[in-house]
Amino acid sequence: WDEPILFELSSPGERGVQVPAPGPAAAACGDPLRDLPEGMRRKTPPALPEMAQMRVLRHYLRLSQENLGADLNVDIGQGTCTMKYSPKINDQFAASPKLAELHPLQDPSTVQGALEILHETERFLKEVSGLDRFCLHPGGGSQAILGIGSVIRNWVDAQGLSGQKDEIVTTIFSHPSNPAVAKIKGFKVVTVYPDPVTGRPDLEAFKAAVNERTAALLITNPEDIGIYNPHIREMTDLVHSVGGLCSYDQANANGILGITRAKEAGFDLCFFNLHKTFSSPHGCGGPGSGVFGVREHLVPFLPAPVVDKDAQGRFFLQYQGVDRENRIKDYYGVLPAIVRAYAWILSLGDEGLREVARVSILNNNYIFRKILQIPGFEAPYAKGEHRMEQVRYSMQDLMDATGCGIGDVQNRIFDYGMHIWSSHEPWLVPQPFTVEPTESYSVEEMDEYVAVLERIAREARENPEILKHAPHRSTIHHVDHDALEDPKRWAITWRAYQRKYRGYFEPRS
Amino acid sequence: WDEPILFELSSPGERGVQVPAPGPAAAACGDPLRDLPEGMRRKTPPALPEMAQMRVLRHYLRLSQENLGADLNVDIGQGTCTMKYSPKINDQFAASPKLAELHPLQDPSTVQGALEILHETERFLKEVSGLDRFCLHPGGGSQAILGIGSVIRNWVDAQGLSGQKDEIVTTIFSHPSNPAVAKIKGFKVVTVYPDPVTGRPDLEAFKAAVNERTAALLITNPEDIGIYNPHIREMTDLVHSVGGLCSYDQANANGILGITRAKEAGFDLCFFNLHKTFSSPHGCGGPGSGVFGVREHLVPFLPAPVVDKDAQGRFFLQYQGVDRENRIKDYYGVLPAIVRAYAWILSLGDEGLREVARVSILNNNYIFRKILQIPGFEAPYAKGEHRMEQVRYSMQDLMDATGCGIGDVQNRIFDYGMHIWSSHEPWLVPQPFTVEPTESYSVEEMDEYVAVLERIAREARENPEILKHAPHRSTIHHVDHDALEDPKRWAITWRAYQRKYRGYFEPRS
Amino acid sequence: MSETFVHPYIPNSDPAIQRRMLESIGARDIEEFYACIPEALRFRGRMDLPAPLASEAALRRHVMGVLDRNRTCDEALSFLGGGCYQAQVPAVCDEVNRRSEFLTAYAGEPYEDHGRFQALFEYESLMAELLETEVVNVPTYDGSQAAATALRMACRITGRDEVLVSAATNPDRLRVIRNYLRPDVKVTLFGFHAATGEADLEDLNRKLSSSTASVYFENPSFLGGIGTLGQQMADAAHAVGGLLTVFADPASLGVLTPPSGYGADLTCGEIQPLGIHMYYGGGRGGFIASADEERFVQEYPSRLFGVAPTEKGEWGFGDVAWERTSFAKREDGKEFVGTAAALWGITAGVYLALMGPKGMQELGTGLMQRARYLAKRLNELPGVKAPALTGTPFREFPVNFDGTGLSVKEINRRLLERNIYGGQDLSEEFPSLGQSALYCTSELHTDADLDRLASELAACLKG
Amino acid sequence: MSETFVHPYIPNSDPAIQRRMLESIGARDIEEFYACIPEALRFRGRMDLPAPLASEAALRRHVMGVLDRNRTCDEALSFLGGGCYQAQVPAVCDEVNRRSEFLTAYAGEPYEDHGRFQALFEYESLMAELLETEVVNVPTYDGSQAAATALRMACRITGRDEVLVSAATNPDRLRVIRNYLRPDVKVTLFGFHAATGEADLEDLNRKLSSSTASVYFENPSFLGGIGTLGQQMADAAHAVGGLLTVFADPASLGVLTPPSGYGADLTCGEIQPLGIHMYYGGGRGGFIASADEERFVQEYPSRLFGVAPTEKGEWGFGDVAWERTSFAKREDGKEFVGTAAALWGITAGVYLALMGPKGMQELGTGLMQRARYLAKRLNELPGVKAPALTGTPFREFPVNFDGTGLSVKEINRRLLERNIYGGQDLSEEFPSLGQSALYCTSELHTDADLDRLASELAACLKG
Repeated sequence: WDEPILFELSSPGERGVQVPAPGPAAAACGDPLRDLPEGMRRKTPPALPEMAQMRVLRHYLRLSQENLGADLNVDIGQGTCTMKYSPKINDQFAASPKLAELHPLQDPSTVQGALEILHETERFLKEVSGLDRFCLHPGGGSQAILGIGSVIRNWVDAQGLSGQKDEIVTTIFSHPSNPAVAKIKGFKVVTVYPDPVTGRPDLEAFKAAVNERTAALLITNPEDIGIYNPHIREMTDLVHSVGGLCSYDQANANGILGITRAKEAGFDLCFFNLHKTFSSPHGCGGPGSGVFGVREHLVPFLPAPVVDKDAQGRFFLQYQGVDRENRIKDYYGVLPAIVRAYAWILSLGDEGLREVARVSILNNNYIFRKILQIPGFEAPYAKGEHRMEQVRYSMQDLMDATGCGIGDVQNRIFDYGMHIWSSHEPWLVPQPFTVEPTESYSVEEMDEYVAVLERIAREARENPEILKHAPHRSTIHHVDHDALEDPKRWAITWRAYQRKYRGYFEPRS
Repeated sequence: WDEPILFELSSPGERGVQVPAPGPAAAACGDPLRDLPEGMRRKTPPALPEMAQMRVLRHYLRLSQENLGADLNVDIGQGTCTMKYSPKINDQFAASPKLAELHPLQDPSTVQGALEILHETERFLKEVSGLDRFCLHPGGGSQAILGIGSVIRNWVDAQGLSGQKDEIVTTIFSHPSNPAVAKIKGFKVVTVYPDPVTGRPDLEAFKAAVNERTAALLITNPEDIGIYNPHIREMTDLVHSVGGLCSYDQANANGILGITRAKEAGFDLCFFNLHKTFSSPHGCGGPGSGVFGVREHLVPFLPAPVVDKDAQGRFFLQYQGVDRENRIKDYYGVLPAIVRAYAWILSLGDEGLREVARVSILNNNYIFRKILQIPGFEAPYAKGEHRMEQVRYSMQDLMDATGCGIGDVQNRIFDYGMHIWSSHEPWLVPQPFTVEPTESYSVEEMDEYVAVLERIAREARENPEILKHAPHRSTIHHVDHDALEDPKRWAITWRAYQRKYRGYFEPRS
Repeated sequence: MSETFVHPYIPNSDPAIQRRMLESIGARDIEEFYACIPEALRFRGRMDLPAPLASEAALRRHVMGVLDRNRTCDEALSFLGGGCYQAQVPAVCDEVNRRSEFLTAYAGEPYEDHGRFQALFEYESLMAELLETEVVNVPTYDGSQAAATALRMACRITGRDEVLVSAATNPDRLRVIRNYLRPDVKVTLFGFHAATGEADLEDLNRKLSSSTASVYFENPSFLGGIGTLGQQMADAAHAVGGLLTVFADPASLGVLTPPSGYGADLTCGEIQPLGIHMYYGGGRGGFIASADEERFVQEYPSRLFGVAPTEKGEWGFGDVAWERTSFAKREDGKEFVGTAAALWGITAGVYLALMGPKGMQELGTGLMQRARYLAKRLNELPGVKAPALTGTPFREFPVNFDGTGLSVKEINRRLLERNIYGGQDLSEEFPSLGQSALYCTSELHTDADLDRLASELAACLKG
Repeated sequence: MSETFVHPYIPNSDPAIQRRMLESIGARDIEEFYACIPEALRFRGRMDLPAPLASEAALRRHVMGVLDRNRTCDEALSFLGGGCYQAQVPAVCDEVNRRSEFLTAYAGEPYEDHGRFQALFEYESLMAELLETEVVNVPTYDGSQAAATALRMACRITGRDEVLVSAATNPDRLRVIRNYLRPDVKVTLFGFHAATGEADLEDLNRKLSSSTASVYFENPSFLGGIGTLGQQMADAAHAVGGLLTVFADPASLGVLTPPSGYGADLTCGEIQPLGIHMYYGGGRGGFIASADEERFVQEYPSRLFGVAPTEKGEWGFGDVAWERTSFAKREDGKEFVGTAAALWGITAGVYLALMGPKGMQELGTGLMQRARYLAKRLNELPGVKAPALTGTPFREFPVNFDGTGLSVKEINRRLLERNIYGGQDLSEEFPSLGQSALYCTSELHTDADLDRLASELAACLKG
């Protein structure tokens, strides 16, 4: 499709939907705007487009087709964030008016179903992690880290240690939101780099980083390079020994469900992404759900409310024993994501969750061997070892040999209806990419993905120009990214575009 | 997408869905197949593919994208069958479990909502047509014609006229199912052709066709060429004068809703396609709904049951006063289509339905002028007159000038994301196509469609080879249609393909 | 429309737009376009329709309010069957058939609607594996239409004009068949044994003749029993030069021999159980299947999508033997073809792809086990005989209540008070069975559901 | 998993497939991959989870059963608001956000996810017209997060560390703001007039200083009134070198002047009313908007999608000023960014495209009319004061029940018995208002609904 921008489709006079009009009695109250001071009455109507319903629908349906969702392609090149299959039955639950049409302030007697889902999901998560209580409010993994950061902040303050404990230790292969949140919550960030051979956090550097100033450790394991760190318990013990807290980033816990838990590894806090490990879809970047848990001693710092059950088996919102002031989000959590995770766990049970972990590891080690056979691709660190649920690869060799790196492969792979992502910055691994097949993909699908990578690597050697001018079969051609970095040229809205340009990017001045 | 055939995706061991297992008590009844004679126990399991759920989903989502539904393109070249906008809110009604999970034999007290919808829809249709009673059972327009044919057959027989009244008169521009059904019901078909100047049925030929043998007239007006026949009342009067019945094919009544009705034109029967005139979508060729109505004197011949309301306002299935033996379909009608039509009529009311008719005519006359300006395209018959809701055009001139006809334009237009159809056979209008914009399209959309036609016509003159080798941007290239006509080569199922071929169409023998 | 009301479904309902269009056409007003309609034919009244619910929100509230007056099988416990079955509908089936692209596609060519052609070819192919045949049509309206058309096909193939139909046929389907075959084909019934529900072969043999185009029976029969005499009936029909047409429940074919395996020339049936919601009987689609022989293929009225090579080696698709259809030949085509039930065909294909061979086997086995268990439980009740016939039920069976002194009607009324939908009353259509009802199990039934029926029924019988 | 159970979600749960894969890898068993985990860290117990509902049909029955324990606002008559609104959700919004392609897309490049980029650019653009600003972000988690981030942006822009926040702010939002700004930004409240609900300018002026990064208020305020002092507050803030941040209800902006029109530098708010279901408070998204000035743009933590030219003249899209984000710079980026609420942004875009300028005008007018009518009806009841404040309500307003001798809690209990959800109890968070409740109208309310509340409430007050 060569679909115009919505505003170009406006045809004055058309309408997309009729607003339910007030009844005659209400309308007879007259024009309520008259009573407002002049300055508060909008003078010109908003310049929204005017379009009939079918045209609006067609526009968005066409745009929808111009996406490669996980439902449409073998979407295993999303770095650590490969989305697993989000079962369609769970979408039906999420779409149910029985969930959608609930107001958050309804009397608890009228929302027992919603409360049961929150309560049971929390119970399941406690089993998976071994921790004691969860907060289901956050709208994504980063907000879960914010929740954790707030708990740590408030805990430090409550101990009267705000002056002393002002550092947070993390690793370079932990998600960027860990250090970013630490900074918002007023901590200094100390980042530990990996041992160049094993890929695990450098133990000596870690020991040097931890001291009495350490408020907390925020760490992932296995990290986003897919290597499990067996010294994790020593690390959490060390942090505890200096009076700090330990938080486990389990956004992606795919490979270890039912295999190893936050509790046994000595963590005080952890979080999971329900959109990711527990199958809720990604929705172009949310709504997601990040849920974080704590051990007993931190429960008083957890955001209120949580859901409890009374002696009669009735569920209710509990504000006691948790922290009403530690609010990070409106209301009680992203129900459409939570109900999907709830249903997904129910469909699998203990044995099923373990099988998820086992197959995700099996799949990853299968594709790991295949990708390593592609000339120009390698996997730094921990040579000869199996991997956990993902692997960070490098195509630096390909870059050296052909001049084509991950950026070029990214542009080209869409021509094969696939996607690959370059991994989080900084590029400690040069020309990186991360593949994580999860448990959702079959052998044939993994083979298909590898075949495409192989073919592109061959193209890079034989005809690098194909990559340099890719994509060839997308809706659009190469985008001028410089325009997006220049304040004079960028246009974040159609309104700004119209001020800056006329026609097709003809500057007005 | 270059999507394989489903069977090629089978991976033994995978499963798409788990069947709900019988409870332990039921399972304890043992293997019920043991008691069957050997011959009735299936020996080898059906060779269905084995696929995980996500792969099945992805396969069908990809196939879905390889279609141009009315939601996706300016779909006004479907001949007389342009689908209007099917509002998405109505899809939500059709998807409601409150409608979907009803068994047809439930007690009437438990299906009052469904019965109300059937009853009210019938009431609306009576208003639109002026006739006295409707049957909502048929699953499409052709089955509605079958219903009408059955009423006519049974009426003739009931009059004791089976030997005498054995002819049905129709016109060549009426839908092919009219004569086809007439034949099934044991009548001889007499087809009237149009006057070459006016395009209306030749009145003299019509008079010659009608006589004492005439059981019924089956006719459309305006016919599929978009010209209204003002002599229709004389024609129905003539048929009545020889003791025959008159049936009005109103599958497409778009241009005349609230403007002119079957009753005033003297018809005894008529039918509407709810998927078409009343907005239900086409679903790749059904499920649709054809509803047919009769005047009082034919009610005893109408299929049972109809829906009536008792003195207490309760709806019930009425088997009295209609014909229980004249069954043409299981149960009571295609509810998902009927509820959409019901909701659509409710959203418009009397004034709205008239506006539908008015705008469909306005739109058609607008695009009519535009298309006539394209060199090589013309509209036979009734020169200088306005048209009703559609026009049958001819591109014979283009064919003569360039060698490219409707078949070539059909293959090419997809490259512009549009569709055009060559009209029903026989091609009385040479190199025909029929455009019907309905009320659903805006000026801009019609202009867009005309611009594409114009461009293709220009291509035909400047570079006919582009058309001859089209499509260029479809999923697939030119299909060898001969293979579909040869019993030795055709393959209607994968099973037949595998017997006849190996690999890619390599004959096995 | 009034100046102030522009309808979201009608872009050009804005008066200013209309004025511009009329100018472009050179017409005075819209009324001018209707000048061709004689005044006597103009309808100048108002259609007596409710005031429009112009806003979508008001429409939603009204229609949902109407739908709320239904109490669905999900909200009760239902044992109704008799040709329409409460069955699992995998969410992927809904997802696919609600896709805008499939929902609103129609008559595109094999290029722009490649997906529709492929999906329907795959449907045909999946059914073919279940049926062990090589030809399956694009769905017709419903199973009854499929049965009636299969019998007309048999008449054309054999050049004969009588069909012999089992008396254990679904009564409404029998009406469709009789009606569709009228006036030129004679429908003659042959009986079944009152004790077993199996066909009466003697009666059949008496009626077979050189006029017999086809013998027709349903397997399982309307009364739920699995017929075991298929091969004998095929042999008998073939012996007089006729065909055998069998109406089969596709849900049974994971475990039962398909009709082609015991001599059926034509198989037909209803695809509703394959992932299609009941819709108060409005979710239906029919299939017809046969061997890949030209004399059969040329007699199908339906569209048949076949696979064909393309210039560049892709899988291409198109209509096989188009010239047989009424689209091509009007009254000289085979019967007629039109919009029928294609989307349900695609849905049934999705269903079979999800189920696979194991799923269909488990489905069939599980239904038979439930039927057996339910019959056992009901038979324990005083005065109740279940099953009322000795044949092997597939998923449903008649239950006889003569010994209870109560009518089926009264029993069902009492069950309804307990939010249970009792079996279909057979007393009118099959008086020889006395006060009997057809009880049907579903793969959705748990042990608890079946036990609940037994205990509630026991309570009902007490009064 | 057991040999017989292959899960539909896990293709490779079949043991035979697993054996082949292990062979290909050269591993003995899957356990071998876990050898790196010390035994002390291995969890060898069982997670105490319910037995799996392996079949989709069983899962559906269970979950739908749980959901049936909810009684929704559709099934009752609700007057709850306070930041989450029961509103029309056009079906096209649902259709678009349930499309597989949007639902499951994620982090594709501007080429393969062109549609996602364009849809979000259009969302930004539509909001920009409503807000009369030139920059709008890709949605953040919710309005409260947007407010908190806007205030942190104001601090960075001004280099200051105190914000003055209206006391008529949503109390839970105020908690989010305080929490998010802790420890480095000081939050100071300024008051409102008890009679009118308008800001206390004197108090504000007293608190303004050279530390003031921003003044913040909500318009309409949490108590429902339309603030008319925006320009004065902007002038006051600007006079000390601070900014004005306003939290606005987008549903009001078809009729009310957008904050940028009375001097707001930053506008923020919640998009839930724009076509997003309430989801028990789980359907949320926040917006932040400003002028297109680099000092503002560089302080957004969110993604900002911009339009850019391509080699061949199409509309291309991409991230504007990527280097400011935590994705690019970790702790040196601006705050943090992650998966938030993009799909709701697309949905709100669809909503605004459907509504157009006229729809937004009618929406705002209709809500104000209903609020006015409801207040009039309730004020007629003995002992009831409605509205309890003299300002102009937009869609909600406090109702005071002090004169009835009943607590809001008791009144709401009685209304609930009549299947009415009474207004939010304000007595705890706003004790100065006595026994008051915040009553909210909706465009779904008809006259009959509003009259029904009045008459039922009258009955409740009688006892």
